Amino acid sequence: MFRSVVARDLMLAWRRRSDVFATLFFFVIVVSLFPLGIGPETQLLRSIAPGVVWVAALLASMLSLGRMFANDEQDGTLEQLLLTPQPLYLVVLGKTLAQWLVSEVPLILVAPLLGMQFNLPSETLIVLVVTLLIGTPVLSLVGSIGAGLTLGLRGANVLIALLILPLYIPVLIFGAGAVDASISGGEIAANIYLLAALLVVSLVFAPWATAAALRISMEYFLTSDI
Amino acid sequence: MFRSVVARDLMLAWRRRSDVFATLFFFVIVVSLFPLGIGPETQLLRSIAPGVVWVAALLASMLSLGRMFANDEQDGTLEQLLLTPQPLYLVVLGKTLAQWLVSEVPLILVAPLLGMQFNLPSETLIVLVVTLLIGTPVLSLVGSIGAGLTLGLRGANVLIALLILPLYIPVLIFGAGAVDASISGGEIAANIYLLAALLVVSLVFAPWATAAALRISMEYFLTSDI
Amino acid sequence: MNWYKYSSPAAFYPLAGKLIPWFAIPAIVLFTVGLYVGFFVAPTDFQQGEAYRIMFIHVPAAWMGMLLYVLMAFYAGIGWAFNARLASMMASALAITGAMFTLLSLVTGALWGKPTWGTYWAWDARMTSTLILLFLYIGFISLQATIEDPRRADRAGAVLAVVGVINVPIIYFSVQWWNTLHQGATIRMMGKPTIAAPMLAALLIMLAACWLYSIAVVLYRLRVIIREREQRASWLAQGTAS
Amino acid sequence: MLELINLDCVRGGRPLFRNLNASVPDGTLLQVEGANGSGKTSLLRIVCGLMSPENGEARWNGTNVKSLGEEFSQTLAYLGHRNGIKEELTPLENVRISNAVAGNELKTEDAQLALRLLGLESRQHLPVRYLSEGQRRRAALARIVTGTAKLWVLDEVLAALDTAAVAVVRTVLERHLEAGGTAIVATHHDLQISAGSFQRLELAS
Amino acid sequence: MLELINLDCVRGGRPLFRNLNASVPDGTLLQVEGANGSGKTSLLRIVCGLMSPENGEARWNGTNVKSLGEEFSQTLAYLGHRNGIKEELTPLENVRISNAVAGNELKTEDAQLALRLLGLESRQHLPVRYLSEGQRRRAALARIVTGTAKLWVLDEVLAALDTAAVAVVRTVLERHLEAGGTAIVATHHDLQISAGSFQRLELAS
Ligand code: HEM
Ligand SMILES: Nc1ncnc2c1ncn2[C@@H]1O[C@H](COP(=O)(O)OP(=O)(O)OP(=O)(O)O)[C@@H](O)[C@H]1O
Ligand SMILES: Nc1ncnc2c1ncn2[C@@H]1O[C@H](COP(=O)(O)OP(=O)(O)OP(=O)(O)O)[C@@H](O)[C@H]1O
Ligand SMILES: [Mg+2]
Ligand SMILES: [Mg+2]
Repeated sequence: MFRSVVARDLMLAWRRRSDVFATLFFFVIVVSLFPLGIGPETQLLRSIAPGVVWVAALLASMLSLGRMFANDEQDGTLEQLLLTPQPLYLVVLGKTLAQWLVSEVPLILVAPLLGMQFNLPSETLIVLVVTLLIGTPVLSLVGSIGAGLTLGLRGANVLIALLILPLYIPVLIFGAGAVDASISGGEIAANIYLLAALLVVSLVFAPWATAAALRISMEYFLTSDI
Repeated sequence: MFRSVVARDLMLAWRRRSDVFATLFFFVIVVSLFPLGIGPETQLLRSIAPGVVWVAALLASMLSLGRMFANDEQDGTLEQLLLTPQPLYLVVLGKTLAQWLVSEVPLILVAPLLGMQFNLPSETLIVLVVTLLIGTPVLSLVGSIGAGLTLGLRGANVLIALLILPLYIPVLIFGAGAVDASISGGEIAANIYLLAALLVVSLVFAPWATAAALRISMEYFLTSDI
Repeated sequence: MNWYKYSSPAAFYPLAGKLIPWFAIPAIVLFTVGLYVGFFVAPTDFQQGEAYRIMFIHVPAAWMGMLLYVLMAFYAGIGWAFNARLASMMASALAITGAMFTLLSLVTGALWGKPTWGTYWAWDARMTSTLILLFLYIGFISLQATIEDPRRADRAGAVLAVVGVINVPIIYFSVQWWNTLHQGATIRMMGKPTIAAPMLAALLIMLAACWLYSIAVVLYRLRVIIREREQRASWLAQGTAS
Repeated sequence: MLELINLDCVRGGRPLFRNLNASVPDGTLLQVEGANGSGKTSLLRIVCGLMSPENGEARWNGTNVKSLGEEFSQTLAYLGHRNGIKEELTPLENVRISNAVAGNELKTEDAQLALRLLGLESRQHLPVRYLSEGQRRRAALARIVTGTAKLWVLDEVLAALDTAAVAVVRTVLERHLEAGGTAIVATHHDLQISAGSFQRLELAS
Repeated sequence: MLELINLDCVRGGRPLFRNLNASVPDGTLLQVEGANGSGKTSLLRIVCGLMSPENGEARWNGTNVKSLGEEFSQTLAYLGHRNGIKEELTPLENVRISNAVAGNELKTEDAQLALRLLGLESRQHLPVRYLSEGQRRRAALARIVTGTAKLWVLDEVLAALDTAAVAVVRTVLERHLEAGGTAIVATHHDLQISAGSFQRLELAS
C-alpha cells in the first residue's frame, strides 16, 4: 500500500507535469536573479555561488512543499488517506518520497548547469551535486512537518516558509559550507558527514512528527471546516 | 465601491494577520539566510546586500501574490466580484492596492533593519526605502497580471513565479542599482527616475491586463470547475 | 482568389501541407551551402582561429530568437483581438521554434565563450538578456501547457506575450544599463570582427536558411496543433457521448 | 423580462442542449430541471454572462446580457454550487460586505433581520469556518435576500438545507416574485411556489 | 455491530447532543436526521474516529474505535460533505486509486461496473474537473460501492443527486445491508429503505 501511495502521487504529479517544470524553472530563475541584483563581477559571483544555489534550492523545495498535503485536504482525499488501513507513518513517508522524486531530483539535475553560470570549477560542481543529493531529502522530510502543521491555515505557503526555513538552516550551512570548502580548499568531508547525519535523523523522526502534525490539524479541521 | 473592495480585502487580511506576518518573516529569513550561506566577510556581504534585499522582496511579494485571487476563486466570491456593477478595472485596482498595503508596506518598514544587518551606511538605507516605495507597487501591479492568468490552474503559485519573475527584472535592476550606486557612489537619481517611469507605465496598463486575464480565466476555467 | 477562406484552420491545413516543401527544401540547400562556405571557404580568423566559425550558427540563431518572439506576440495579439484561432495557433507554433533558436544561441555562445575568453558564461548584457528572453518563452509555453481549454490557453498566452513584448525592450536596455553600471564586466565579447567577404556571405546565407527553416517548421507545428485540437474535440465528444 | 433565444450549449465538444427558448416575464419563476449533467448549471452561468453559449443569446429586457455589462450586474444576484462566502468572516460580515461591494450599503439591522429569517441569529458572530454545511448555505442565501437584485439566479438552491430552511426559501422566493422580481432556479426538488407565476424547463440529457 | 455509548458532543463550548445512545447491529441502517447544525456531521466524524467526543465512545464490535486503529479503517468507508475525489483524475482512475490506497486492488472491469451502475459510463475517462456537481457525487459514491468496507458512514449522501441517482443509492444501500453490512447515513431526505432493518436517530437542536 506504501507503493500505491507513491504511485498515486506520482500519477497526480504526472497529470500536473507543468508543476514540476515550473518548480525547476523557478529554481533556475531565482539563481539567475542574483547576478542581476548584485552585478556581473565574476569573482564576486563565484564566491557567493554556493550560497545562492543552496538558498534557491531551499526556496524551490519550500514552494512545492506547500502543495504536499493542501491539495489532498481541500478535496477531502486526505481524510481517506488518514482512514486507510496502514500506519500513517507509511502514508507520510510515501508522499514525502514522491514529493522528493518529483520536485527535488530535477533541481539536482540542473544544478551543475547553474554552477557553470557562476564559473564554478568542475570538482566543485560534483560536490554541489553530492550535497544536494544528501541535503534535499532532508528538506522534503523536515518540510513535510511544516506542511502538516500549517495544513488548512490560510496562506499556508507563507506560513510553512516561516515554520520550516529555520529548520532548514543547518542543511544550508553544511551544504553551502561543503561547496564553499571545495572552492576555498577547506574541509569538505566533515560538512558532508554532518549532512548525512541530518538525513538519518530526519529520516527516522520526521515522518512520525508529520503524522502527528497531520492528526492534530485534522482534529482542527473538524472544528474548522466541515 | 472601489473603497469597499479595498476595505473588504483589508478586513480579510486582518482576519488572516498570520499571513501578513508570515510574508514579513519570509522576507526577513530569506535575507538572513545569506550570511549563513555565504559566510561572514563584512566587505563581501555589504557589496551583495542591495541585491539580496531586493531579490528577497521580489520573492516575498511573489509568494503573497499567489493568493491574491486564488482564495476568492475557491470559495466562489470572485464570481461575485466579477458580477459587481463596477468596471472590473476598479475591482482589480482595489485588490492590488490592498495587496500592496498588506504585503509590501511591511517589507518596506523592516528593510532598513535588514540593511543594518549588512551594515549599510544610513544614506544607503534611505535610498533603499525610497526605491522599495517606488518599486514594490510595480511588483504588485505586474504580479497581479500573473495572478490573474494562472487563476485556478494546478500549481498556480509556482507557475506565477515563472511568469512574472522575468518581468520583475527591470525593477530589480534599477532598484538594486540605485542602492548599489549609493554605496559605490554611482548614479542614483537616474535609477530612481527609471523606477518611477516603470511605476507610471504599469499603473496605467497593468490593471487592464489583469482585468482581461481575469475575464479569460473566469470564463474558461469555470467550464472546468463548476 | 480569396485569402480569407484560409483563415480557417480546416482550410489552411492542406495549404500548409503544400507549402512546407517549398520552404523546407531551400532551407536544407542553403544550410549545406552556408555551412560549407562557413567552414571550408571562409578563412581562418587570425586571432580566434577556427573557433569563430561557430558564429555562423550562433549569430543567426540569436537574431531569430529575438525576432520570433516579436512575431509570436504579434500573432497572439491578433488572435486575441480578432478571435482568430489560426493566428493563436501560429503563436503557439512560433513559441517553441523561437525558444529553440534562443537556446541554440545560448549554447553556441557558451561553447564559443570557452575558447575565446575562457569561460562558458559571463553575465554580459547580451547574454543575460538572451537568457531572460528564454525565460519569457518558457513562461509562455508552460502557461499554455498548463491550460487544457485551448481557447483559454490562446488568450491567456496572448496577454502574457503582449505584456512580455512591451517588457522586452525595457528588459534589454535595463540589462545593458545594469551591465555598464557596474564597471566589473571585463570581457568584450560582441566586438564586431571586421568580417571578410566570405564570412559575411556565409552569415547571410545561414540567416536566410534559418528563416526558411523557421517557416517550414512553424507550418509543420501548425498542422500538428490543428490536428491535435481536432482530435481532442472529437475524443472528448466520443468520450462523453451517451 | 428575461429571454433565452435559440441557446446552444456545447461543453468539450459535447452538446448539452440545442436551441433552447424561453421567456420569463417579471414576477415569474423559472424552475430548471434535469438529470445530473444535463446542463442546468451551464444554463444559469450563461444567463449570468459567466459563460458564452455556442449559439444564441440570453436577453434582459430585450438586450443581450453580454453587451449590458455593469448595469445588468446591478439587477443580477447569482448563487452557484459554491456558496461564495468568506470562511474568515462571520455571516453578518459576509452579508454586509458582499452587499457593500455590490454597491448596496446595508444597515446592520437589515442584515440581522435576514439572518434571523434564515435561522442564523445564534451564529451571526461565528466565523463561517465553524458553520455546518447547511448553515453556510443559509448564510449564502442571506446575501441574496438582502440584495436589491431584480433577477435571482439560484443553482441547486435547496442543497444541504433542512425542511425548515426549505420553507423559508419558498416564502422568500414568493415575496420576491410578488415584488415583481424574476427568478431562475435549478433544483432536483420541487419548489411548489404558490405566489407569482411559475414555469418549468426540463433539460433532457 | 456499531454502538454509540453516552456520546456527548460539544463544539466551541456549545453542546450539540448529550448522552446519545444507539446500537446498530449488522445488516442495519441508521438514518441520522436533524436540523442544520444539529450535529449530524459531527456524530459521523466521531464514529469514524476523525473527531473525539466530549464524553462517551463509539464502539465497533465492542471495542472503542479510537483504540482499534488500522483494522477498523479496513472495515470503514466514509463519505463526507466533500467528495474526496481528485479533480485531475478520471472517475475510473479515482475509483481504482482510492481503492488501491486502501489496500484493495481493483480489476478495471469491477470499477467500470460500478461506474456504469452510477450512470457515469460515458464520463469514465473525463477528468473529474469537467464533471457536474452531481456527477462528482456519483463518482465519490462509486468509490464506496467498490470498496470492501463493512461499515458505511455517509454524510448527506443524496446531496446534488437527481432522482435516478437517488434510486441507485437506495438499491446499493439495500444490497449492502442484505450482505450483512452496516450503514450510518445523515440526510435531510427520507431514504425509504425496504431491505435490511432500519433505524432513525433524530438529533434535536
Ligand atoms: C551564451 C553566450 C552568448 C549569448 C547569449 C550571445 C547572444 C548574442 C546575441 C543575442 C547576438 C545578436 C545581437 C545582435 O546582433 O543584435 C549575438 C551576436 C554575436 N555574438 Fe554572441 N552571445 C553569446 C556568446 C558569444 C561569444 C562567446 C562570442 C564570441 C567571443 C559571441 C560573438 C558574437 C558576435 C561576433 C555576434 C555578432 C555581432 C553582431 O553582428 O551584432 N557571442 N550574440
Ligand atoms: N470538457 C468537457 N468535456 C466533456 N463534457 C464536459 C466537459 N465539460 C463539461 N462537460 C459536461 O457538461 C455537463 C455540465 O453540465 P452542468 O454542470 O451544467 O450540469 P448540471 O445540470 O448542473 O448537473 P448537476 O445537476 O449535477 O449540477 C456535464 O455533463 C459534464 O460532463
Ligand atoms: N467553534 C464553534 N463555536 C460554536 N459553534 C460551533 C463551533 N464549531 C462548530 N459549531 C457548531 O457545531 C455545529 C456543527 O454541526 P454539524 O456540522 O455536525 O451539523 P450538521 O448536522 O452536519 O448540519 P448540516 O445538516 O448543515 O450538515 C454547527 O451548529 C456549528 O455552528
Ligand atoms: Mg449543476
Ligand atoms: Mg453536515
